Amino acid sequence: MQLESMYQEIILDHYRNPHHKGLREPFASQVHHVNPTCGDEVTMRVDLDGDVISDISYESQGCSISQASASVLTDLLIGKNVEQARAVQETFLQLMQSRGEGHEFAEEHEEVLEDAVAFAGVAQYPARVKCALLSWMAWKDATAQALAVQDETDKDRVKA
Amino acid sequence: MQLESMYQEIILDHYRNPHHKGLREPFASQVHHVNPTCGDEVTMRVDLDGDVISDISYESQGCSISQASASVLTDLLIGKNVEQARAVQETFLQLMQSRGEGHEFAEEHEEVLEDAVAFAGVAQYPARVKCALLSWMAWKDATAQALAVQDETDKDRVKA
Amino acid sequence: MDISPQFLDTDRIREDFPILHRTVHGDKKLVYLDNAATSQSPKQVIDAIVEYYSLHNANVHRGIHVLAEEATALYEGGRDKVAAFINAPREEVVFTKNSSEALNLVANVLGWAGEDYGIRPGDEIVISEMEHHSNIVPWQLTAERIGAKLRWFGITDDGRLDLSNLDELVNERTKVVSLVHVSNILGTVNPIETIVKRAHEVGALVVLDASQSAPHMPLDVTRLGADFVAFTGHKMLGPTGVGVLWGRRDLLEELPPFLGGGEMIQTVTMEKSTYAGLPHKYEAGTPPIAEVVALGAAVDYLTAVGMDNVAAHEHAITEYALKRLQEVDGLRIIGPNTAEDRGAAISFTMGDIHPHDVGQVLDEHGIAVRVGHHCARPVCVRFGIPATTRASFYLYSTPAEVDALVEGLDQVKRFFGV
Amino acid sequence: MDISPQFLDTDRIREDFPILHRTVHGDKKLVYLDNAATSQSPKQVIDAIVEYYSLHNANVHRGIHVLAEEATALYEGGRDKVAAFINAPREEVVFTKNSSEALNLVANVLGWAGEDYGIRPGDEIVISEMEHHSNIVPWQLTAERIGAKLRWFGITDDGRLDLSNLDELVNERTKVVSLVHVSNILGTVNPIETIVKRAHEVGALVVLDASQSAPHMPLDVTRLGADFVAFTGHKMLGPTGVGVLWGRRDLLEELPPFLGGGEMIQTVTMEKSTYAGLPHKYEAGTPPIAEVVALGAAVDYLTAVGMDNVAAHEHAITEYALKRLQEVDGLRIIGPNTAEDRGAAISFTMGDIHPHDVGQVLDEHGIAVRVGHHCARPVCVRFGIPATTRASFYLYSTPAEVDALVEGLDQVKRFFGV
Ligand SMILES: Cc1ncc(COP(=O)(O)O)c(C=O)c1O
Ligand SMILES: Cc1ncc(COP(=O)(O)O)c(C=O)c1O
Repeated sequence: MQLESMYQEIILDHYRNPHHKGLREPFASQVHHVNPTCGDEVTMRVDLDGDVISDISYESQGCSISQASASVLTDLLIGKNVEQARAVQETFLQLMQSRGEGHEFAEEHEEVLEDAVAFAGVAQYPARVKCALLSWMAWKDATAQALAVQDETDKDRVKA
Repeated sequence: MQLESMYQEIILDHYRNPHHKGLREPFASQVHHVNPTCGDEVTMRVDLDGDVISDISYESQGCSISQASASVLTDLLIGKNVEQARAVQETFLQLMQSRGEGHEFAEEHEEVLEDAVAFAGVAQYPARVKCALLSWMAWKDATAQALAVQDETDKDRVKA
Repeated sequence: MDISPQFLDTDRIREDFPILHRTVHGDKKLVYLDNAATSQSPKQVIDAIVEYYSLHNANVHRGIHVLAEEATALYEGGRDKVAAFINAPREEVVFTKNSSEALNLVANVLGWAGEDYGIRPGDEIVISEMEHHSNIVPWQLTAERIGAKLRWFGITDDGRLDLSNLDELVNERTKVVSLVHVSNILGTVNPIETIVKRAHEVGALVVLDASQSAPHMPLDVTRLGADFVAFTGHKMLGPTGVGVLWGRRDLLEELPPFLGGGEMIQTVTMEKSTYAGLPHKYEAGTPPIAEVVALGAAVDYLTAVGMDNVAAHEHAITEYALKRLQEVDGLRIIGPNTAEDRGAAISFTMGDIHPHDVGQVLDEHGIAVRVGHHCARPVCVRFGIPATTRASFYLYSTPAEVDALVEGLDQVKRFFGV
Repeated sequence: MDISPQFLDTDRIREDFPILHRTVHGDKKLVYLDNAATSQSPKQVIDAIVEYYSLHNANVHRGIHVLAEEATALYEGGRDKVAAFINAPREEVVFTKNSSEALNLVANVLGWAGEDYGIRPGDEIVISEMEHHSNIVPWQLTAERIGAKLRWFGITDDGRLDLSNLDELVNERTKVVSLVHVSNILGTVNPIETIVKRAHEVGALVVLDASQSAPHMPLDVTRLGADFVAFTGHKMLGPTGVGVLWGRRDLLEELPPFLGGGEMIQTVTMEKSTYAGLPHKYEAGTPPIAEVVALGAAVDYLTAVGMDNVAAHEHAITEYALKRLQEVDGLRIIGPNTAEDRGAAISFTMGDIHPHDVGQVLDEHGIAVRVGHHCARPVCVRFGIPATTRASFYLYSTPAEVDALVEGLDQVKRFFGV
């Protein structure tokens, strides 16, 4: 049955028991993203320690795919430096855009994607790709903002 | 050939040698009507002597059907009283709206329509019906205006 | 179950709809319950399109050759059919591209109008919380441009229009009340008479969004008493690309034009133009010719079945569906839970299972429902839910499809382990 | 006559067009020379419509069921095809109902826009005397509403744009220049590069009405340099009910929305809405889904033939037609009388015989031409004529059809005894 290819056990697990959920302090930036076609929403906070992502916390409302995707994201990105994390994000984006070739792509990039390989099946459902990407887009945005804040602070420090 | 049913000899004659053409004085009212779909135009003057239509003069630009129709109109209506003229106008309008039944209708109303029976064939061409009706609509409008002017003048006379 | 006499002969009707015979996800029979989003077209409508392009296609109104005459007769014939369908004179029937354009047209020309009808700074526009976005955003835009105030009716807990503050809400400052006739998300049929009465009492115009009523019940614009009525072809067995605005003749005559261009003019000079008579004044450019011809065929189809029969069929289906759905554990109807004054769109939530997940599992079983906020996000906010799952029925829907939906929902629960 | 190598294989092409095989007035072969009004559709386009409604019809973007996914993919696939056809990124391709709506859209949003692009009282809008009414009236309406000034290029005696006062006409007060690419009445191809250069020099935007160019020549919006380009589906083998507005991304992003409603929003609250990204921001309500799918099929057809080949074919036909027509006694070409920088629409007068009468007799012989002012009344005024007869050609037109036209004109003269 095709459904199982989208709703892998890993996804359902993350959906039922989401990791790192809830909004936490401290944080360098906070964003709110919405999926206009279905109304899914996520509020996401990112905290940095130098260029290391020290925390990602979130509140979200949405389907199993978007919930599980946020949970997997935190597992994958917390503790990585920004460059590594962006590489993961980029790979996940490619996975979501791979359409029919999701499973091959996921297999190839299993080392980078870890639990996120479970989303390979979602790539075949264009309407659900946006669900899976919602938190990843929010993370990208939040991280860019956090870096911008850091830049400002650094400049201030240099000036002072 | 169908064409001949539209372009009766009578129509072509009136087109080549239009009657009562040119703008004349005196006149009680003047109107300008346009056929927006094709750009045909007519300027028409009506003069009244009591309730008798003493003159109809016009300048016009348009196809053979609209030109001939104006010419036939003047032949038919000049000298009639307003009530009679309106009956002719009404009959001509019905002829134009008779679609497939133009010839039967024309035959029935030959006494009223006189030369205008020649337009029976035009009724089968919806796009040309407007051409045939242009001057008749202008006449109706001009006559209504001429009567209104007369009314005003009468009132003034009564008042004076 | 026993078949009530009010049901239509769906076996025969369904034969006319090619798409209802396709299968999805391999060999699953399609159970199409997304009719509030768009309806399917019978072969009579599809054939009308094919015939138009294969035999009669030409631009309308301006030509004297055979094709132009035929195309014009077909196009204006479509207008006659639609006019008869809503009991209006043909001059009052304006073709737009969809309901949304029709509603925007009214919102714009009322913004531009002179003394009598024009919306002025400080004037009030009244809508409701259950409007489709297409009847919210145009008024927000107009209100913002002009500095008018947008106000709205609330919704009661059982999904009805809250009329408790009618007399305060619709007052002497109100210029226009724009209201949905039947809600696409709640299914509610609104009490138009009451609204029209109050609005006209205070001299306000009434715009009716009939997108979800024109397809499903007899609609007599003359009796309704509203000033404008908007609906859309693709929800009434017709094609995409065509909508209808009906407006009272005196209003359409007095109000300024909307879009400018070919067809809508009387005379153009570089300095100034005058505008064509009704209905052409509001139809700029080449109209949706084939679409109007096809909409005419759709109207013929509906008329042949009989709009009373369509309404009765849908009422019966809705009654049955509401009963069956309320037997499903954890299911909550969003909207009236009886079939009285109710259309055939039924929204619901399923415990904690997100509508996306509900819809996905149903789809896997061939059941097409819509999930999300259905372009009526304020309703979801009002009920404190992110989205709903919506099943919506039409003249070809069957009780067996309701059963399939209920069975599908069981599968959903099983799948997510609830 | 001998067939020049640049002619297309019209025998093969015509097989694809069902309507070209019908007869009129009994057994007269249809000679369709009214392509500037609307073009005919090949069976590939008609089949795309049938297939859409018979197998895939659903509302787009918001659904997760199979039909919704298929319909969305088909609709957005149509956008990809159109984008490739004009060498634009897909986000810059907005679907409207026709060219007229596209032009009105631009005229309205520039009227509503803020600082950077907004038209203000006293600003100047420049069009030309050879515009179609659809590129005159929208600007008149905007100019009047705002108190801006409408100015225009004249036409030379041989039907070219009069550029002698370009630098005075397009000046620092000019906010926008909106110009027809190829005139639908004169056939003139305008020197866009020159206009764009001057307009951008003074900071004015350029809107191009490409209704008569997109169907007939390769159109690369990136190279053209204009800021907006409008065209319409029904003139390029596609269906009625769909038009295209291409716009520069930064402009479309910055300018306010046009129509409000479903599809064009990001989030709606009763108080305030935010708008969707491009291109959806400008597509309110259910889009012309089947029409876009069919337009995609039309674009595929044109691309398979090759737009260079279409242009070469039409150039050859135009050359031949101009030569043959000028042999007709009393015939006067209104517009350029050579095929250089010229499209395949040829207007003419025939001595004192009114175009209506010319057209009627031609129709009797199966020859469909257009007569009237062709929605470009100022051109007729400019040339002191009431109307013209216009023959317009397309990729399926043949030299034999030109010959039929010329023979038909002889019949016209005979009939009216000239
Ligand atoms: C040059 C030109 N501009 C605009 C239009 C308007 O196109 P539409 O009627 O499809 O809006 C036309 C065709 O009628 C045209 O030829
Ligand atoms: C109640 C209501 N109003 C307006 C609309 C908008 O119709 P369209 O998308 O055809 O413009 C819809 C359908 O989407 C609707 O259900």
